[in-house]
Amino acid sequence: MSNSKRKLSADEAMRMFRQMVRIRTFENNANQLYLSAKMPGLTHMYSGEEAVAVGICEALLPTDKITSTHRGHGHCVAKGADFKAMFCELLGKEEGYCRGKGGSMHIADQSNGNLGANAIVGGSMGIATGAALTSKLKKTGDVAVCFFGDGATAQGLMYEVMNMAALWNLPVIYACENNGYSEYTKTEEIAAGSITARAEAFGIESYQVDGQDVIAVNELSQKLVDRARKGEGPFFLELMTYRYHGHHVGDINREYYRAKDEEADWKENRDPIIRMRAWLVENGYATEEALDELHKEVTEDAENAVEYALNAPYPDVSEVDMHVYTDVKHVLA
Amino acid sequence: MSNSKRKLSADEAMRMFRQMVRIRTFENNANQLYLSAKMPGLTHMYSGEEAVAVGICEALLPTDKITSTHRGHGHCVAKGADFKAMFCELLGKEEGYCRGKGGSMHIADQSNGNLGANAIVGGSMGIATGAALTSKLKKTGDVAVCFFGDGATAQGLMYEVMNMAALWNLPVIYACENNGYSEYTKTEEIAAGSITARAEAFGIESYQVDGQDVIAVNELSQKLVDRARKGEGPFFLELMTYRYHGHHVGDINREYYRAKDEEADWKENRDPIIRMRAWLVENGYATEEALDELHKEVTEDAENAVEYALNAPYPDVSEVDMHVYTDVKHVLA
Amino acid sequence: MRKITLSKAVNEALAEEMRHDESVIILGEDVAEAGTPFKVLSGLVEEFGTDRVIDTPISEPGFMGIGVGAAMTGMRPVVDLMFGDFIFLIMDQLCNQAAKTHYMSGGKLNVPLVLRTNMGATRRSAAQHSQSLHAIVAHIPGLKVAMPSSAYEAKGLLKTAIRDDNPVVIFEDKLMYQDSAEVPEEEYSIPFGEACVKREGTDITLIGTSSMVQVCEKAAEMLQAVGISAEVIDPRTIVPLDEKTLVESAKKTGRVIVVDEGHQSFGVTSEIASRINEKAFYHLDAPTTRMGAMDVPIPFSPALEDITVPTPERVFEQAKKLVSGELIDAA
Amino acid sequence: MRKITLSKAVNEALAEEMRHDESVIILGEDVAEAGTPFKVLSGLVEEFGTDRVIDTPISEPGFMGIGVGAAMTGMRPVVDLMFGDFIFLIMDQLCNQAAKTHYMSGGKLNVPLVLRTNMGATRRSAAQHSQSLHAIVAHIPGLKVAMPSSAYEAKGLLKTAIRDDNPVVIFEDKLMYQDSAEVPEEEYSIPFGEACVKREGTDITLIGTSSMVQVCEKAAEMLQAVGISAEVIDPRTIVPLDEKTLVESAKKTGRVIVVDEGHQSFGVTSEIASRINEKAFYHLDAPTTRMGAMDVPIPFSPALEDITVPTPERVFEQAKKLVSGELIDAA
Ligand SMILES: Cc1ncc(C[n+]2csc(CCOP(=O)(O)OP(=O)(O)O)c2C)c(N)n1
Ligand SMILES: Cc1ncc(C[n+]2csc(CCOP(=O)(O)OP(=O)(O)O)c2C)c(N)n1
Ligand SMILES: [Mg+2]
Ligand SMILES: [Mg+2]
Repeated sequence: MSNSKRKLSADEAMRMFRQMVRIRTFENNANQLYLSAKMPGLTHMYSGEEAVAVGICEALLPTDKITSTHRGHGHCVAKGADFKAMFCELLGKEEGYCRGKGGSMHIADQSNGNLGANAIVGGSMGIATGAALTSKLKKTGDVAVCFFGDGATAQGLMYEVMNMAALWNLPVIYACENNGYSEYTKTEEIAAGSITARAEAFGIESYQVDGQDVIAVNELSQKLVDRARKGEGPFFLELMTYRYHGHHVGDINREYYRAKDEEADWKENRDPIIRMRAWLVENGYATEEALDELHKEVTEDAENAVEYALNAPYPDVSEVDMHVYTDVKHVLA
Repeated sequence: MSNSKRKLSADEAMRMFRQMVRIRTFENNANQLYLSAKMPGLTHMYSGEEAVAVGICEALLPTDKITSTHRGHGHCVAKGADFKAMFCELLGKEEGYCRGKGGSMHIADQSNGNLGANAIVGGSMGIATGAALTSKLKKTGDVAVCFFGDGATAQGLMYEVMNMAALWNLPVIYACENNGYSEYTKTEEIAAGSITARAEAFGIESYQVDGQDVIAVNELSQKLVDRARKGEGPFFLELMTYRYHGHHVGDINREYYRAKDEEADWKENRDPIIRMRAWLVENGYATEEALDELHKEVTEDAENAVEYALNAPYPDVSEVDMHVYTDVKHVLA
Repeated sequence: MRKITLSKAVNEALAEEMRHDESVIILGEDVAEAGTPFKVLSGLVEEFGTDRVIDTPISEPGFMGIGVGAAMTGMRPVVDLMFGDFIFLIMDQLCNQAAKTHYMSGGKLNVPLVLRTNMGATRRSAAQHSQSLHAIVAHIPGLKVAMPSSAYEAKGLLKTAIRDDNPVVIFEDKLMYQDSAEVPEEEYSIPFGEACVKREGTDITLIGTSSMVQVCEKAAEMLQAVGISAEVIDPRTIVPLDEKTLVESAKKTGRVIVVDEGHQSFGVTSEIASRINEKAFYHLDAPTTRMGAMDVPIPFSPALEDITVPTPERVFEQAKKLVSGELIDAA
Repeated sequence: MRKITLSKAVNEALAEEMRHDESVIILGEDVAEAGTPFKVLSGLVEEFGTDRVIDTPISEPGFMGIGVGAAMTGMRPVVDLMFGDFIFLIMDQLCNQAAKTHYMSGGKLNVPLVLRTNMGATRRSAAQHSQSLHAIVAHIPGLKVAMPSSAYEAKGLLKTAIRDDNPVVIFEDKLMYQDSAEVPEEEYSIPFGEACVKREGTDITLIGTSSMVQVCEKAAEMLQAVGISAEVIDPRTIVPLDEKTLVESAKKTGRVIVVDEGHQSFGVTSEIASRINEKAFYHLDAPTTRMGAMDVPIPFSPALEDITVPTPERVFEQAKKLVSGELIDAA
């Protein structure tokens, strides 16, 4: 665990820990919903990558913006979302963040500045950069963070928007979650050269960070977010991390592309939650008992939310042609 | 003028000079056709950039492939095209390289490996890379050169295909003609960081070259073409050059974006033809008289071709629905 | 009333809306000092500065994406796409992102963005700079699509587009930038989804979009000379489409030709013809005829290009045939 | 005859053509070891190696462009686009480059490329993974568009596509990959532009594309039960379109419903309905009815998604109304 130069307050430290636990717990429940055939469609688990979303989002204000990905539950929770509205969305229920219309891959929570998950790999890179343009033009002081995977670095859009962000000094942080794989392919097979060098070539200050060390991620993020707010952006982060599950919940037999040993190594030796838990206890932030209690609380929260969502109503069929346009109630009426 | 380490043969040297003169002469005639309202539409002059196309294409075999741009007459001539078929194409005549259907922005000459100009900035980057893939898979030994402007480096497609070219070691050379402007905008306003660093970040060996020095361009091209043929590609070249005319033939009052002094400086002090002419004479390759004679010959060639094209017939109207598909003679019949 | 060019009308609409609302910005290639290659935006950067009239690199997907993000967070970007043909480069940002955001978010996020671009052949610009691609955009729910037929419509529709909270695509005919029309000095806007009956008639209805309205009007005059009374209608927006006005006219005249500069097959004329056939079938004396651009890439050669798009003469001929019942045999 | 799944049929077509012609290669994301997320390509990389079954980065415009260049220089690439919705990312390479190259070069350059992709909703994949975007591709001259309705067509049409010297886009319904049908062991291919009359009938014609053929067949059975004889036709390719077969059937039955899973407006149903109205107008007893997907982005919620696409029940209801003349009042 990185030795923070700035002493973390107990509040800050515990909040980060809790948020990581919340993400893991959310995902375990979502996976369970899939396995028990209670969830429509497929979904992509963020488990293992919690320190990335939490380390960054804890450096942001609720008014700061993020854009998220197909693997977006972690970003959504980390940016302040509520379990009930999230589970409702995953189950296609009316009380979901998007009234069930978006689902896992489009979950958005604009009240907390989450402009939405995106099912087009790399599809939100322009959106995040545009949010940063708004900040600059309206002088709101908002910072925008664009989350995306290593696979998304193959999308040309990234280079187009990084170029403009650099030319215009936009307050945007590109956060590349390098979990070593895009679907069933290793990163080295799809990414030539160096990912951070690509951003640097556009004159963007870039960093590679241990994405399993929430304190390291948070400390760097705090610095860069502050600087971006002052107009010193953009920045680029490559966060080295790992996804514990398959590409999606249905990707169960995956030895043909990823060794079990490798998975075990990451889970046992680098888990961001285990590491932080040890650190919290060592540094006197919390007792083992308090942390167990926290775990229990979060577990209950999640279970209640799942229960709630399972019983919640679907949107009425009349909703099908609503929200196509802002100014037409039922477009097919 | 760079001091070639390898001694150029008189043939090689004179051929390069002649090809540059041919391009300049072609463009002067094309411009004249526009000014006298004899040419349909607009066209983009290559004048000033001759050393780039010639230096590179003289390092290629006729079977090697190139892709060209909206500013494509220079590439077309340099790759071996004939004046008559070119002027016919510019005038929309049946005997044009594309039967008049393509025009200046789509002129192609597949018999000499020119896969065509392209009116989408950056649009041919995939095509050139694909031609290199064919070479690799069919083991033809062909090299593909992709010509494009500094402005085209803003297109995401470039980064996508460079990544694949690097991963797959394709025999492709990306030749960026940096003429300081894209349309009415200076390069520094649209390109952050360093252009060659962008290619290097993908692990592609990159060079910046004086694009007004045909011998320097040719020498480096010879080396890289040889290496690409052996499977050591891809490579990236940034060729520093200048366009003498406006963005297109109709862009005449351009002082609002480009100073007359700057234009004069490039024309007077760095002209690739003037420089090579002096070098040829100095190094005993040719006398002034022989070079004057060459100029005269080329001028006559061009004038004859223009005359021929002006009198040549348009395609018959029945051609309008031909060549939509390879296997349907008249698609609207 | 004063007459101004379509180019000037667009310029005025932008200037007025930019004065009216600070959130309105322009994003695109060479939009600032150069005022675009068509000079449509001349003078705007001088009044509004480079913070609001923003020159971009040649990164259509990129600046369209930035426009979407800016729109989602409080700006009202007018994205300038130099040629309509480049819409193919931004389809993902336009159709997968902008068009669907409001719906996918259950109504929580808006994308008040205008994409200004152009269409139209016969400019000797060849296959990649001459297309009229409005049909493919109109197919995607969530987008509105406007097609001004004169300076008057260009100004009024653009103002409505900018104030609309949804993504709107507006196609200007690049050959019409220098065409003049009467445009009031005082402020006005044109609501979406209201067709304009340009000329009343009783024997046949000619429906035209964009510059094809002029083609229909010319054909109507030629028809008048031979004693045929043609009604000419400009839908002005194809999404939303003022089906009512079109269907009523069809019911009245019993014969319809739909003229549009996009490729005919799978194009706008098919949609309009289908709606008319569905809603006015038992009132029609002849099949609704479609006249679009030929289903060929636009050729460069002037000898070929001009015959690819509908002309007044051809509309006139077709109308005569329809009215005289000549086409009955063909069917 | 043996029955195989559509997935297997596609796999066989590719394997046969790859054995037959060394120039045939596959390019796309996770096409090699993974055999695509739908596992359609399983086993091909084992037989043909990674030189011919090529995994690409997530760079749709890039590998599509590479496909075009490879096709222009002697390969016959089959580009695999994981979801039809991603077609928006490659529109420039597909529509500005591949579609126009042969024409713009005056017939000198060919692009023998196949784009294999998919379509189809009701998979709970939400708005960006559920679209059926064949109409926008069909609008662009220079492209051919095939829409297999079963394993039999999937194999036969794909083989024809691979041997075609033009760019062909083939849309497979992702919900049909596990559907089985009779497929001969011996080699065969299905020519483009030949519709297939799946079922003969006299009272009404149901034209369906892709999975909507099954919907039409089910509706036809329900209609038979109430004494209505429905003809079911599958155009198989929408470009080229076998207008003749469709028009003849329309003339025979006098009533037509066109069913397609793309959005209804500005979609495939409009084109087919227009052609029928134009060519069979005086034989029709009722307006040709279009049934496409609702003009809304595809919602995630199962409660909403299922009602966005045509169903046998709804086709049945509509057919009954048409045959009984109930719709006359509406018009
Ligand atoms: C444009 C596009 N291409 C392909 C896909 C299919 N797809 C979904 S996720 C994914 C892999 C993404 O990898 P990465 O960006 O590394 O994110 P990770 O899943 O590892 O978090 C792919 C190929 C897609 N959704 N969008
Ligand atoms: C995709 C696309 N965007 C915009 C244009 C309009 N356009 C034509 S040439 C050009 C400038 C190109 O600059 P550069 O690549 O530097 O080439 P140069 O003209 O300087 O040779 C632009 C913007 C286009 N043709 N294609
Ligand atoms: Mg990844
Ligand atoms: Mg340039």
